[in-house]
Amino acid sequence: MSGNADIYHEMIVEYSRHPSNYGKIENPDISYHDSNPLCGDSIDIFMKVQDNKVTDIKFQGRGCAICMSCTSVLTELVKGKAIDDVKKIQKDEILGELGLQNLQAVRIKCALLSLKVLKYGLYTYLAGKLKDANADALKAEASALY
Amino acid sequence: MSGNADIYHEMIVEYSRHPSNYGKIENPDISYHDSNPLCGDSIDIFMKVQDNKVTDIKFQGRGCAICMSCTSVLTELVKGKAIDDVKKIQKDEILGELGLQNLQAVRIKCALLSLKVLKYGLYTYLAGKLKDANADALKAEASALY
Amino acid sequence: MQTTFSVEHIRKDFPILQRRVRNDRPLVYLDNAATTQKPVQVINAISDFYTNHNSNIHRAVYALAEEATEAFEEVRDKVARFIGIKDRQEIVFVRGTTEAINLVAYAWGRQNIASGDIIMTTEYEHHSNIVPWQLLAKERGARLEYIGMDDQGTLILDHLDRYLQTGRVKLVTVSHMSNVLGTITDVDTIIKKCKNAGVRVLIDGAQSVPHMKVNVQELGCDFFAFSAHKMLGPTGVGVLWAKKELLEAMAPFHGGGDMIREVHKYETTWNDLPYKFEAGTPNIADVIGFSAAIDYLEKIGMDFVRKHEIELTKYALEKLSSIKGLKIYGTPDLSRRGGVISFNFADIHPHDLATIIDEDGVAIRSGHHCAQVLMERLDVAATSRASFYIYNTKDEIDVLVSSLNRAARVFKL
Amino acid sequence: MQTTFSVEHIRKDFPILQRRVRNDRPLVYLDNAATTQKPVQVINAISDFYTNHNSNIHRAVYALAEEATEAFEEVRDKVARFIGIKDRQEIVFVRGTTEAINLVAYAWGRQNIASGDIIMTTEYEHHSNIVPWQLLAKERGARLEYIGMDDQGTLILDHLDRYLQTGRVKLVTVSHMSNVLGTITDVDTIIKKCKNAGVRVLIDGAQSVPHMKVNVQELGCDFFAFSAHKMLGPTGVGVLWAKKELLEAMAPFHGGGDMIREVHKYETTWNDLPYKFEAGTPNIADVIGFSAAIDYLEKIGMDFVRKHEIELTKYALEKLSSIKGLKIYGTPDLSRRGGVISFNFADIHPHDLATIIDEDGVAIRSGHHCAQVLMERLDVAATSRASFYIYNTKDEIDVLVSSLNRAARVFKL
Ligand SMILES: Cc1ncc(COP(=O)(O)O)c(C=O)c1O
Ligand SMILES: Cc1ncc(COP(=O)(O)O)c(C=O)c1O
Repeated sequence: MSGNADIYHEMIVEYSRHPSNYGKIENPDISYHDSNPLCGDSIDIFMKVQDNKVTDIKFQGRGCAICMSCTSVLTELVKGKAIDDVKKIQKDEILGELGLQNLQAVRIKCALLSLKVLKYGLYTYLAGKLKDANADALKAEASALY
Repeated sequence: MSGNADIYHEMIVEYSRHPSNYGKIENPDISYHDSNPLCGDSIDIFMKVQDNKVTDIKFQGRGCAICMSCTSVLTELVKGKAIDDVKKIQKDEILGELGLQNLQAVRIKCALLSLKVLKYGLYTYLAGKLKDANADALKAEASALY
Repeated sequence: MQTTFSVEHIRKDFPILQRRVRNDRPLVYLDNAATTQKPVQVINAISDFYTNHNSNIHRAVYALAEEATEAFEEVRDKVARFIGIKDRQEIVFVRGTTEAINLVAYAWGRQNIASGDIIMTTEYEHHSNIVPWQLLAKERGARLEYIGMDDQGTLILDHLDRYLQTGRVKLVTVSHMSNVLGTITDVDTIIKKCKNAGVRVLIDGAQSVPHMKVNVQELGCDFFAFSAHKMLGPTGVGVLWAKKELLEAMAPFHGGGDMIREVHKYETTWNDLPYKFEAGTPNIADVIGFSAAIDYLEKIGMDFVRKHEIELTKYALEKLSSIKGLKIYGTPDLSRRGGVISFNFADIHPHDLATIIDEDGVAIRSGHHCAQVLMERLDVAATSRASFYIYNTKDEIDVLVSSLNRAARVFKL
Repeated sequence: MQTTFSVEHIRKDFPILQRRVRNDRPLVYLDNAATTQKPVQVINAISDFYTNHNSNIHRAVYALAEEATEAFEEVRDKVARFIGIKDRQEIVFVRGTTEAINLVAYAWGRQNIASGDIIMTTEYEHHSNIVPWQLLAKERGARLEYIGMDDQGTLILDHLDRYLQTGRVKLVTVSHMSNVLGTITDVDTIIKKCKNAGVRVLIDGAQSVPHMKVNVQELGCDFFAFSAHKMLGPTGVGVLWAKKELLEAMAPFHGGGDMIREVHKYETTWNDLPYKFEAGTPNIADVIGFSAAIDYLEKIGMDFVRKHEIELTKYALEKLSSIKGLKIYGTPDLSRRGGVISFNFADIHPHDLATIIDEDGVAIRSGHHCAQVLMERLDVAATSRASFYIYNTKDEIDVLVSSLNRAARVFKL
């Protein structure tokens, strides 16, 4: 039960007004949607994949500043990365980038919704299109996020 | 919340072992069954009616000493009476006869089950066979007993 | 009788209002539409039951069971009186409004809703009064339709008229007061229209019974539901009222102990009302705690409750309207709204707003308030909501306002 | 760890045990199978919640809501641990055993039981584990059949075998311990037989979890249900456990708040487990009170509980057997019975017996104990039942015995 006084620093406020990679990709290779049943935040992520690399990523949705900034940071991290590296992205990278390590429990879901959507999206792609037997680990990871 | 110390006097114990008018009547003019959902006590009352008089009454069933003695007293009261008089029998007559005026709330149902069965039985007979428009009062009385 | 109670006095009965939260700030609790705080009288009633009288009820003859049964059944009488109902057998204890509505959907709905029938609700309902009917409509091949609302949050009853004319509407189910907009529904008119059309009406009173005098008998609806925890009572208790003839004709809902008359291997008969709908050990202690909550409300009087809330709401609407960029939903007509104010503040997401003002000890709700259909209608993802009760003060509204001003600075508005 | 607790010490935690009843007699509470008394730790946990942390849960971000949500969800972990379950998402909070079983009957049963199917239960079930299946069987055109028992109250598993051979059995639902006879059901064998036959098993643990160590994961059943109020916890809380794959495949039961993911006018998606089955405001305070009950039982240890009850039961069986005309039901094998003794005393009706010994402060249950099918099997209208828990003593059994002797004099036996 830590305080939240320092959460809303400049960067977060900025991202909430001007999120990175906001928008839609036509004919994406991967697209996934999820929402947070508790607050109604909802995120769609779209990705283009070429040569096992995420060549483009965009997102759409409605969410709070925490959700928007974390999604922005996530998409920045993902863009241009090899899928194998994208698979490895952990929540601490995103939270750390934004100084949100001590976020209170009830807001952590806002922060991690997009990571969850990303991991489920990747899982669907790998398990479905590529019949990758190891994809299940991603699904488990995604569902364990919160 | 009165005590019950004096309930189980000789008369009640005696009735519980040797109830009055116990048994069945073949081809009764009135017969009715009910049970107490809380304790499982169950009573069937049978009556023969002639010239608007209850010429015979018998009962069968399982119940506690309170139930058995009250039913015994009730059948004794009813036997030979004109239906109009039977309709008027009130709970206090029965309870008074057995010294049960201060019976605790949860046991009152044991005491009054047979009166309830009697009144419903009469109601069914009067409303059904005789199309007696005033029978509804009996039904209301029966359902108000407890 | 002297009917002016001082809020100062009332506050003393609520120990939690002494709490300090976060950075040692005094708690300013403004989420009363979600659940209210409990006076010491209610807390003590529960403790006293467990300390002195605890027993299962209805079936045993020993002293404790007699005391517990008597205390429990007296609450049924009290509830009936409180909402103006004459027949105690029509009062069914459930967990809350949600269970009450589901009970009706299962036990009445599955018998009475057929393929092609229409169930009507409104755009500002709580999910509890939408989802059970979606489930029922799907099972029975029926349709769930909506009475729309205007931009001030008032229902457009023409929609109802139009659907009633189809002759296919079997049930109209509406909340007495919106938990988001505070709109007090014109249930009199709705019930009159439905009665004329021979259509059953369920009123979700979760937000009305706690905040104003309600006489259910006079309303003339068929079903009525509300929750104890929104009116000073414990969690885990709610009430379904329904007309006796309906309850009698309805199939049972849950099967189990207490709701039966005779159980045999292959056939079973049902207990009298209301027990037919109260299977299993009920939430005995909390029903008894609820009794103390009703006593408390009766002591201060529902007229005082309503008057106090109107005063607070008037004050809050004035103060909030003066904040630049703050948009308030619902009608400004105080005679037609309860003590609930939903708003959005510029482009600050309600979650962020709630988190920021929580730092100042202010507890408001943010999100969809279990009313996503309404959010879609308002075309917002979420709103912030402040909701008042008997212990709230104008000072607390001032704290809210200054905290909102701080949020504006954080978000550089 | 020192595992011997003194009952003297335990009794001090239960304020109600100081009560005097009727003619100023000390309370001798022997109706623990109906509901148990509550230690001060549980009473205080509930008071503390309302005094310091009360808030609705899950959806708000302010301090109180965070505290309440955390406290509530921790209980889920604790319950899972207590019954040996690994996945907290499989723990669904309900009102009690009755609601848990009805939930399965509605949400699983209506999807999985078809015309001609057979559901099997036993002759010694509580009505809660009979009536929901009668209702379901009637709705689906299925049959409810019974595993019989021998005169000592042990199930005749041949009956199960015979029905399993038909290939039509879809569910076997049995109580882990009979609330009348105390019989501990051989659930291991039943579950093994059912697993081999591909048949689902529900265990009614209302009488087992409070009185012995139960590891549900090891049992290998599909559904498991129990009530908090029978294990030192508050009324209004129970637990349904089910295998995740089953819960996931099941339709929701109640519709409403908290159980949804997204609600739209004409379509809705469901929340994750376990919330999909927890519609509406749950009984928050009492779930948190239940936590203190589990702590209490863990502190004294379930082995101590079982050992203490075996000792009391042994003593009581000896004493009661020596009373002329007193007939005891159930097995004399202490390893296969819990601390429940049902009996009849000559021709004294159990209600009369309970009333007479209540004068001496002794609280036992009389009646059908919500087991009328068993009463028919035993060919009695009712029985008397004494049932023990951690705070009962041999002295109390002596009071029971001398009170029974007084009853014999009253009835001139
Ligand atoms: C074996 C058994 N099953 C089910 C129940 C019902 O439990 P509850 O009344 O808490 O729903 C009980 C207790 O009454 C019981 O003993
Ligand atoms: C209008 C309305 N209906 C129904 C409910 C559901 O009540 P509960 O959660 O107590 O079942 C609520 C409160 O959450 C409400 O405000």
